[in-house]
Amino acid sequence: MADAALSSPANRAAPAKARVQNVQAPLWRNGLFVLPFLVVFVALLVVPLVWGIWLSLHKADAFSSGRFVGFANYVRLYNDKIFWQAIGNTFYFVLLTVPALAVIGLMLALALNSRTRTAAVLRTVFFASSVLSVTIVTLIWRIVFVPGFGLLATVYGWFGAAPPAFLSDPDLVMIAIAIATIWWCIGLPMMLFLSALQQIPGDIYEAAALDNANRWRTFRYITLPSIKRTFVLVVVIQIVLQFQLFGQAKLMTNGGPNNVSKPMVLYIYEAAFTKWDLGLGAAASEVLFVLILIAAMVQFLVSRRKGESA
Amino acid sequence: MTAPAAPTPASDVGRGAPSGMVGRTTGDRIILGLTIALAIVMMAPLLWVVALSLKDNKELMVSMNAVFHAPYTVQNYINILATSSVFRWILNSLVVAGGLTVGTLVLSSLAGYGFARLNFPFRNVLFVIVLMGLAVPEQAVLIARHQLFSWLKLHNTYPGLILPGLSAPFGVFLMTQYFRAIPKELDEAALLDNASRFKIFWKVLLPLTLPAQATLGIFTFLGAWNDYLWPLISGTKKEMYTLTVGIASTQTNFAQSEGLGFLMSQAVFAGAPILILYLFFQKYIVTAVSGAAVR
Amino acid sequence: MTAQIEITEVTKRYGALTVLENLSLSIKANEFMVFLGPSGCGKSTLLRMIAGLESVDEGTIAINGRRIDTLPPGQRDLAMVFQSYALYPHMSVADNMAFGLKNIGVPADVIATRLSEAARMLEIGHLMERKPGQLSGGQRQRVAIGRAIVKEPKAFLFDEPLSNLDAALRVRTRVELAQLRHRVKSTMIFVTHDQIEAMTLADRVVVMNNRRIEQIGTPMDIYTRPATRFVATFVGSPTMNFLKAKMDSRDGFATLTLPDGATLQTAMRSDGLAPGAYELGIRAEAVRPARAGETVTTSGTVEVLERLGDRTLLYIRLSDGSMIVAEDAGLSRAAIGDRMELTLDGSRVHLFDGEGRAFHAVEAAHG
Amino acid sequence: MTAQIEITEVTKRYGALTVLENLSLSIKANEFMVFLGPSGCGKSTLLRMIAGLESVDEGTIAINGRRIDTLPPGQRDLAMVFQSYALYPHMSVADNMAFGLKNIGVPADVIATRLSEAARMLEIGHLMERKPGQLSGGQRQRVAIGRAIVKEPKAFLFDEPLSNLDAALRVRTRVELAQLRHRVKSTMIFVTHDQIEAMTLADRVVVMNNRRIEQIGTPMDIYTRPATRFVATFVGSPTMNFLKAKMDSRDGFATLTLPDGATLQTAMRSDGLAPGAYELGIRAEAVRPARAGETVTTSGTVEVLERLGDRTLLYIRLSDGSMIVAEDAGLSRAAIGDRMELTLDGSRVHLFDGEGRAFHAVEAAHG
Amino acid sequence: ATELTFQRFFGACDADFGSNTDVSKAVGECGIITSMVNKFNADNPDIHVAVTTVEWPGYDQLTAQFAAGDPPDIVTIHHSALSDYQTKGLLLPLDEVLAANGIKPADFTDASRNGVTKDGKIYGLPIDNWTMLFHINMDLFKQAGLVDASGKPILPKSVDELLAQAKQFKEKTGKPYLIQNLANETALYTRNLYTYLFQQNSDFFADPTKVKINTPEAKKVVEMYKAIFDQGDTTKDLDYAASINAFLAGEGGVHLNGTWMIGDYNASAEKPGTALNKGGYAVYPYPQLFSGKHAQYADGHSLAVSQKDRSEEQTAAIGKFLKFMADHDFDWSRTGHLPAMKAVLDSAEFKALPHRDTVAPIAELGTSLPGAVQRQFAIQDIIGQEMSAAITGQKEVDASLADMESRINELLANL
Ligand SMILES: Nc1ncnc2c1ncn2[C@@H]1O[C@H](COP(=O)(O)OP(=O)(O)OP(=O)(O)O)[C@@H](O)[C@H]1O
Ligand SMILES: Nc1ncnc2c1ncn2[C@@H]1O[C@H](COP(=O)(O)OP(=O)(O)OP(=O)(O)O)[C@@H](O)[C@H]1O
Ligand SMILES: [Mg+2]
Ligand SMILES: [Mg+2]
Repeated sequence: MADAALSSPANRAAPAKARVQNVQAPLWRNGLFVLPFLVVFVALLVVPLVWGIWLSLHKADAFSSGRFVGFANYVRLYNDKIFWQAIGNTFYFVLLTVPALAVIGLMLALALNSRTRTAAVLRTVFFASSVLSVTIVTLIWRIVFVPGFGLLATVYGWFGAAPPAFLSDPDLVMIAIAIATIWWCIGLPMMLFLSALQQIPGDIYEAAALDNANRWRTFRYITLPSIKRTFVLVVVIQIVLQFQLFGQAKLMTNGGPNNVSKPMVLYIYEAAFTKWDLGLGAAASEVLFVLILIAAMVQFLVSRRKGESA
Repeated sequence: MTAPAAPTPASDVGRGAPSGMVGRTTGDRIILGLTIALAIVMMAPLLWVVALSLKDNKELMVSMNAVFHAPYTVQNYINILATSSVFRWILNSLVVAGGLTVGTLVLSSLAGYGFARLNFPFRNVLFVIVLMGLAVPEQAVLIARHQLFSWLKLHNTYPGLILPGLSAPFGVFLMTQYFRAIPKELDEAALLDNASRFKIFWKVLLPLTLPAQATLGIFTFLGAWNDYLWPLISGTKKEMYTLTVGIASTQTNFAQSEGLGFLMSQAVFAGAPILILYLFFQKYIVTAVSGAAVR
Repeated sequence: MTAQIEITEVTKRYGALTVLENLSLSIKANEFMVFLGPSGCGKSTLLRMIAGLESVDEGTIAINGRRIDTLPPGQRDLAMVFQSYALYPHMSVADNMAFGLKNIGVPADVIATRLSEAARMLEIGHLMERKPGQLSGGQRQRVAIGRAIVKEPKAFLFDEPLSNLDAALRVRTRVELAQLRHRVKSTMIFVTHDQIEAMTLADRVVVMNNRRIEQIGTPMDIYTRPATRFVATFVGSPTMNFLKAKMDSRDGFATLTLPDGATLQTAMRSDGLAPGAYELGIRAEAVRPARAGETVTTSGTVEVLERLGDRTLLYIRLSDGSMIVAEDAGLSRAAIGDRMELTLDGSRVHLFDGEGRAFHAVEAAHG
Repeated sequence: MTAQIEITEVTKRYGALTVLENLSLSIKANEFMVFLGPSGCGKSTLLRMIAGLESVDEGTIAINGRRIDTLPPGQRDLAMVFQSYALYPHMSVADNMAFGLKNIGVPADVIATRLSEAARMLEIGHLMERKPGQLSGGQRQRVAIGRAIVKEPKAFLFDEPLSNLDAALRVRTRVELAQLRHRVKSTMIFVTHDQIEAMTLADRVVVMNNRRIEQIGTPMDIYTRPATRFVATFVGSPTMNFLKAKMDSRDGFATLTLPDGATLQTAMRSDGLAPGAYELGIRAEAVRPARAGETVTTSGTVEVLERLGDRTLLYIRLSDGSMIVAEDAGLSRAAIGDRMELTLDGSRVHLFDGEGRAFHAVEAAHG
Repeated sequence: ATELTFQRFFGACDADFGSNTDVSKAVGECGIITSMVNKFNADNPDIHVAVTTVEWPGYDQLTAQFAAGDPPDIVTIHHSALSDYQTKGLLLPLDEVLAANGIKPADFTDASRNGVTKDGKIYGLPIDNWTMLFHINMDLFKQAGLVDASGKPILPKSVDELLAQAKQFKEKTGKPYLIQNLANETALYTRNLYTYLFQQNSDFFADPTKVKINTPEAKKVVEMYKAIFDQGDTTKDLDYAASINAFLAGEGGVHLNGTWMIGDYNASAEKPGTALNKGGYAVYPYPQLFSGKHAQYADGHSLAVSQKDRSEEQTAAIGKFLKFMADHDFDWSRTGHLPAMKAVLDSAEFKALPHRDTVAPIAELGTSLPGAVQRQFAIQDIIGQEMSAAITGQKEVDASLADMESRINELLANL
C-alpha cells in the first residue's frame, strides 16, 4: 500500500514529464498576468453589478439595507410614465445625435483627409472640444443658448430677430442638447473615419481617376464601400455612448421642461439621490444595462463578422 | 490597429489622399472654404467664453454686449488663484488622474499581454466576460459601488477616487489588440533566446507598446481629469475635491449672474490645462484614436 | 486605336529634389516600351506623369500630336495596371471591369460584350462574380489587365505589374503577357526594375538612372552593346565581370593585358581606341573553364559554386585577388577549392574608358 | 559544437487538419539541409517543431541521441533566423545579439568577444549601435544571422530568410550565405520554396509536398533524377517539359513515340520498363533548334520568345497542340511565328508512369 | 484645537473675503458667512471650523456622505429638507446643546421655530427665513399708471385685477408685467402654487404622506398663471440668471424672486444710469389674491448637526459655534433674508435696513409645508414639471394636476 502510494505520483509524473512540450499549452501560471486586473474588475465592476441586481429586488434607501420585494421595482418602472418617457427621450436623443455624428464626422474626415497644414489645424479644431469636461461644455452651451444675452441671441440680435427658445421650448430642448453633444463629440467619429480613410490604398483612387469617375461616383463607389465597416463601428460606438446621456441633460435643462429632456441615466440618478429610492434606481440601471448590452452585442457580432471576412 | 510602428506624426494623416493628381481644384477649394466656415462656428462658443471670462462682472451684469469692447481684465483669473484651495484641488486631480493612469497602464499591459499571448485555463471565457464589461455603463454600478466603498471606508481617500476607474476594461481591450498586432516571431525569437515569459513581456514587448501606452495614458488621464459624477459623491470633503468638483462648488447660490465673467473664467481655467495637454500630445491622441478602433 | 507618345524636355521636382530632368522620349504607336532602372530612378514618376497622376513641372507630353499633360487623368484615354493592382476590393470582378465604362456612360450591352470578350481572352470568365479578395495573386493580376483592356485605351501603362507575384507565377505571367501583347494591338509602357522582364517583353527598353535616360534600344542592343558601364552592370544576371586591363593594338585589333599578366586577343577593332588603361567587361557566359587543348587566358580558385541545374556558376578568385564568375555546364564537376583554368571569349568583350564610354567587340545586333 | 538531428515518425495536427504525417528524417552533423516545397506543405511547421515553437503530436526528435522534443525552446541550444528576422526593434544591434547570451548569464567579456567576432565575420561592425529600423533589408538579415551565430548553437534553423529581400540582394546574400556556411561549422537547416536557393545552397535537399517527403538527395540528384513527377515539376526553371509518349524497347534502350508521331531514341535502359504509355519529361536545355544536318525530332511554331541575354527560351507549339520550351543561344535569330525544327537529347529524358514513378536516362550523379 | 467640519452652500468667495474677520464689512450671502466663520475661528483659538463648500443645494453629496458614514459635523439644510434626514435618525436633536448655550426656542420667530421642529424636537439652528417677493421696477409702474398718490405701487387684490393690471401694464409700457424664470426651473412654479393654495385655505398636505392637490383651488391657480402666460404678460424663455439680467435691464415690471435679491437690486437702484435708478426699486410680499388666510410660502436655512460619536469638547465646540451664529443673526439678515431671531426682527437696526419695512410682514405671512412632509425637493420637481407643462400648454390643466398628484403620492408611498 505504502509503496504504491509513494510510487504512484512518480509514475504519474513520468508521462507528464515526457508529455510533449507545447509553448501554447494552457498553464495556470500564465494567468498571473491577467490576475491583477481581474481582481479589480471583479471587485469593482462585477460585484457592484451583481449587487446592483440584488439591490433592484429590494426596497432600499441609502441608509438601510432594505427589504426584499421581488420584482416590485420593475413593476413600478413598468407603470411609471416618466420612466417610459425617459426611455423614449433616450432613443430620441440617440436618433438625433448618432446619424448626425456619423454623417458630419464622415464629411469632416473627407474634407480634412489631406496632408496640408490647414487640414492639420482644422483637425485640431474639430477634435479640441472633445477633451473638455461635460461641466464646461454645458456651461458654454448654456451661455450660447441663454435667451436675451446668449451668443445665439446676440447673433440673432444683429439681424433684429429673436432666437428660438432652445432651453424651454419642449420641442427644441432635446435638439439643443443634441447640438451641444454633437459639438462636443464630433472629434471621435471624425478621427475614426480619418483613420479608415487612410487605410484605403491611394492607388484605388488613382485607378478611379483613370476610370473617369467624378467626385460623387468616387465617393459613392470607392470611399463609401471601403469604410462601410468603420461606419457601422462608429454608429454602434456612438449608440452605446449616447445611450449614457447624463451630464448634458442634468446641467443644461435638468430634464425639463416637464421631463421631455430627461434621459434614463438622469432618471436613475434622481431615483437614487433625490428620491433616495435605491432599489428603483438599481432596477432602472439594470434596464439601461440590458439595453446597452444589446447594442454592444451588435457591435461584437459586427466585429466578429468583420474578423471572419478579413 | 496597425502594426506597432513608431507613432505617425499628425502631419502624416492625409496619406490616403491623392496628391499630385492633375485637375480638381475648384471643388477642393469650395470644400475647404465650407470646412473653415464650420470650424469658425465650432470655435465661436469657445472664443465667446474666453472673451466673457476677461470681462468685469459688474459690466457684464449691465449688458452682455460689453464683451465686444474694452476694457478687458484678468481679475477673474486672479480671483480664482486667490481661492487658496484651488491648488489643492489641482493637486488632487493630478494625484487621481496620475494614479489612475499609472494603475491602468500597469494592469492593462499585464492583462493585455496575458490575453493576447498566453494560454491559460478559461482564457477565452474570461476575455469575453471582460469584453462584456465594456457594455456596463458607469452609472449602472454607481449605487452599488458607492455602498461598497462606504463599507470599505474608502470615500474621501485617494484610493477611493482612483480604484473605480481601474476596473474599466477598455484599456485591457486596447492593449490586447495592440499586443496581438506585434509579430509573434518576436516572442519566439526571445523564447529561443531563453527568456522567461515575464522577461519577454518586460524587455521585448512592452517597449514596443509605447505608442499604445501613450494613447491609453492620455485617454485615461483626460477621462479622470474631467470626471464629475464619482468625485462628486465620493470625494465629498473640500480637501478631497478634484478640480471639477471644486470649481463647481464655488458657484454661488442663486447669484450666478453676478459672476458670469468669473464663472466663465472658471470654465476656461478648468478646460485650459487639458486643452494645452491635448495640443501637446496631439499626435499621439490622433494615432491613438485611429489605432484604437479601426480593425 | 493606338497612340504615339511624345515626351518633350520634361522635368519633375518634389520640393528641392529633382526627380527627372529635361527628359525627352518618343514612343512609337503599338510599341512595347519598357522603362528599366534601379529603384528610385524615377520610372514610376514618369509613368504617372503620362497617366496624369503626377503633374508635370516643365515640358510637355503629347499623344498623337495633342498635348495632354494638362488634362485630368480620366480624359487621357489611357489605362494603367498598378503594381498592387488597385482593384476595387468591394466590387466583383465584373464590376471592377465595368466601372470605368459606366462612368463614361457606355451602353450596358456594349459593356457586356467587351467584358465577355476580355474574360475569354484572359480566361477569367469563371471569376466574374468573385471579389478581388477571393482571387489568387495571378488571378488578380489578370483582372487588373482585363480592367485595362475593356477600356480599349490608346495606351496601356504597367507599373511593375509582376513584382507582387511569386517567382514561379511571375515567369508564367510574363509569358502570358508576351502572348497578350500580340493579341491586343496597342501602345504599351511597362515599368520594371527587373532586367529579365525588360529583356523578354520589350520592343525597346529605356534604361534610366539617376534622373536621366542612359540608353534606349532593343533588348539585345542593351545586352550586347551597353552604352555605359551602368547599363552593362544593370542588365544581365549574373552581373558582368569587370577587370582592370591595359589595351594595346595588334593587327588592328585590341589586345588586353589583365592584372595577373595574362593577355587576351579580342575581336574588337582598335581603330578609334587610344592605347592605355581600360576596364574590361565580360559576361559570365563568355568565361568558361578551359577544355583540354584550349588556350588558357587566366586561372584561379573556385570559391563559390552555384548549381542552377542547367548550368553552374563558378565564382573564381584570380591570383590578383579579383573575383570572376564563369559559366560551366549543369553537371560541372568543379568543386570548391579547385584550381581552374579559364578561357575568355575575345569576341564578346566590352571596354569602358574613364569617362564611362563603352566599346564593344560585337557589331550592332539585329532587330 | 554541432548536431546530428534525428526526426522519428513525427506527426503534427492542427485540429482535424493533419499537416505532417509519420515523417522521419535524419540530418547529419555539419550538414546543410534544405527543406524545399510549395507553400503550405509543412516546411515551417517541421522547422518550428525542431525549434520547440510547435508541439510534436506523435513521434520524437533527438539531437545527438538525446531526445529534445520535451524541452522548452530556450533549452534546445538551437538558433533560428526568421523570415521577418524578428529583430527586437527597440534594441540596438549589439543588444539584439547579446540578449540571448545575457539571458543565460554569459560573462560580459565573453559576450563582447563573441559579438566583435561575429560583427567582423558579417561586416556589421559599424552598425552595432543602430536600431533595426535604421538598417536596410540586407543588413537586417545579417544582424539576424549574427544574433544566431553568437549563441554558438548546435544547429541553425533558417525559415525563408531570403524571401524578404529584393531580387538583386537575394542573389548576393545567397552567395554570402554559401561562403558563411564554410566558415561556421555547424548543422544548418534551411526552409525555402525557391528551388534555386535549394539547389545552390544545400548539401542535401528534402523535397516536401502534401504532408510527406517526396525525395531526399543532393541538388544534382533531385535535378537530374527527380524521384517523382512532383519533384520534376517543382525543381528547375523553366519547368520541365512534359509530353505524352508511347514507349517501346529497341536494343535494350527505350524508344519513344510522341503524339505527333515523331520518335525519339533514348539512352534509357528499357530493362525494368513495361512498354506502353508514359509521360516523357525533358528539360528545356535538352531541347534545341536542330542545326543543319542534325537529326530532327519534332517541329513546331515559335509562339513566345524570351531573351534572357545569355540564352533564349523558345516557347514552341507542336503540331498536336502541346507546348514545349526549347533553349537557344543568347543571340538566337528565331522570331515569333518562325517554324522551328527541334532536337531532343535522348540522353537526358525522364519517364513517369501512371503511378508517378520515375525512370531516368542519366545514372545517379556524383556528389 | 478641536476640529469641526462645516459644510455649506452659498458659494465660495475666498478671493474677496478669505481673510476678512470684520463681519460688518462683508456683503452677500457668501461674503457674510465666510467672514462669520473667520471671526469665530479668530475668536476661538481652541476651536477650528473647517469649511467645505458644496454646489447648491448639495443634498446629493450630503446623502452620499451620510451613506458613507462620514458626514460633516455641521451642515446647512433647508427647513423643508430637514425631515428627510431627521426621519432616518441622521441628525442630532439640538435641544440640549442649545439650552446649554443659552439659546431658547422661544427666541426664534414662529416660522423659524416651526421650520426646525420635528416630532417636538429641534433639529437645526434656524438662521433665517426666506420667501419669494414682488421686486418692482417703479419707473415702469409709473409709466403704466400703477402708482398711487403716495408713490406706492398699486398691487392687485384679486385674480381679475392682476390680469387687468398686467394688460394695462403691457399696453402702456410695451413690456411684460411679470419677469419669471420659467426655463429650466421648477422651484418658482411650486412656490407660486403653494402660496396661492395657502391663500385659499387649501390643506393639500393634511396627511403628510399623501397629497391632495388635484383640486379646484389648484386649478384656479394654474389657470391664472396660464392666462398670464397666454396673454404674454410674462417673460417666457428666461432661465434664472437671465431673469435677473432682464429685471436689471428694465425688461419688465415685477420680478418674482427671493429675499436674497434685495441687497443686489437695492445697490443697482442706487447706481446712477441703471434701469432701477430711473424710477426706483420697491419690494413687496406676494399680493393677496384670494379670500383665505393671508399667507405665502416660506422656507428657511438652518444649521443641522449630524448624528455621530463625539467627544465632550467637540459637542461643546459645536454648541459654541451655534451660539455664535445665533448671536450674529443680524449680520446674516443683511443678506435680505428675514432673521430667525425675534429680537433681531424687532430691532431698530434691522428695521433700518432698506425695504425691510415693506417685507417685514412676511414674518407673519410666511408659511411652510407641514414639517412631516418628506422629500420636499423631489416633490417640488414634480409640481414644477407638471405646472410648467400645463402653463406652457403642453398638457391639459386637469391632466397635469392628476399626474402631479399621482406622482407625488407614488413617491411618498415608496419612502
Ligand atoms: N510624393 C513624393 N514626394 C517626394 N519624393 C518622391 C515622391 N514620390 C517619389 N519621390 C521620389 O522620387 C524618386 C523617384 O521615385 P519613383 O517612384 O519614380 O521611383 P521608381 O523608379 O519607380 O522606383 P521603384 O522601382 O522603387 O518603384 C525617388 O527618389 C522617390 O524618393
Ligand atoms: N496555427 C495553425 N493552425 C492551423 N493550421 C495551421 C497553423 N499553422 C499552419 N497551419 C497549416 O499547416 C500547413 C503547413 O503550414 P506551414 O506554415 O508549415 O507551411 P510552409 O510549408 O511553411 O508554407 P510557406 O512556404 O507558405 O511558409 C498549412 O496548410 C497551414 O495552413
Ligand atoms: Mg516605382
Ligand atoms: Mg513557412
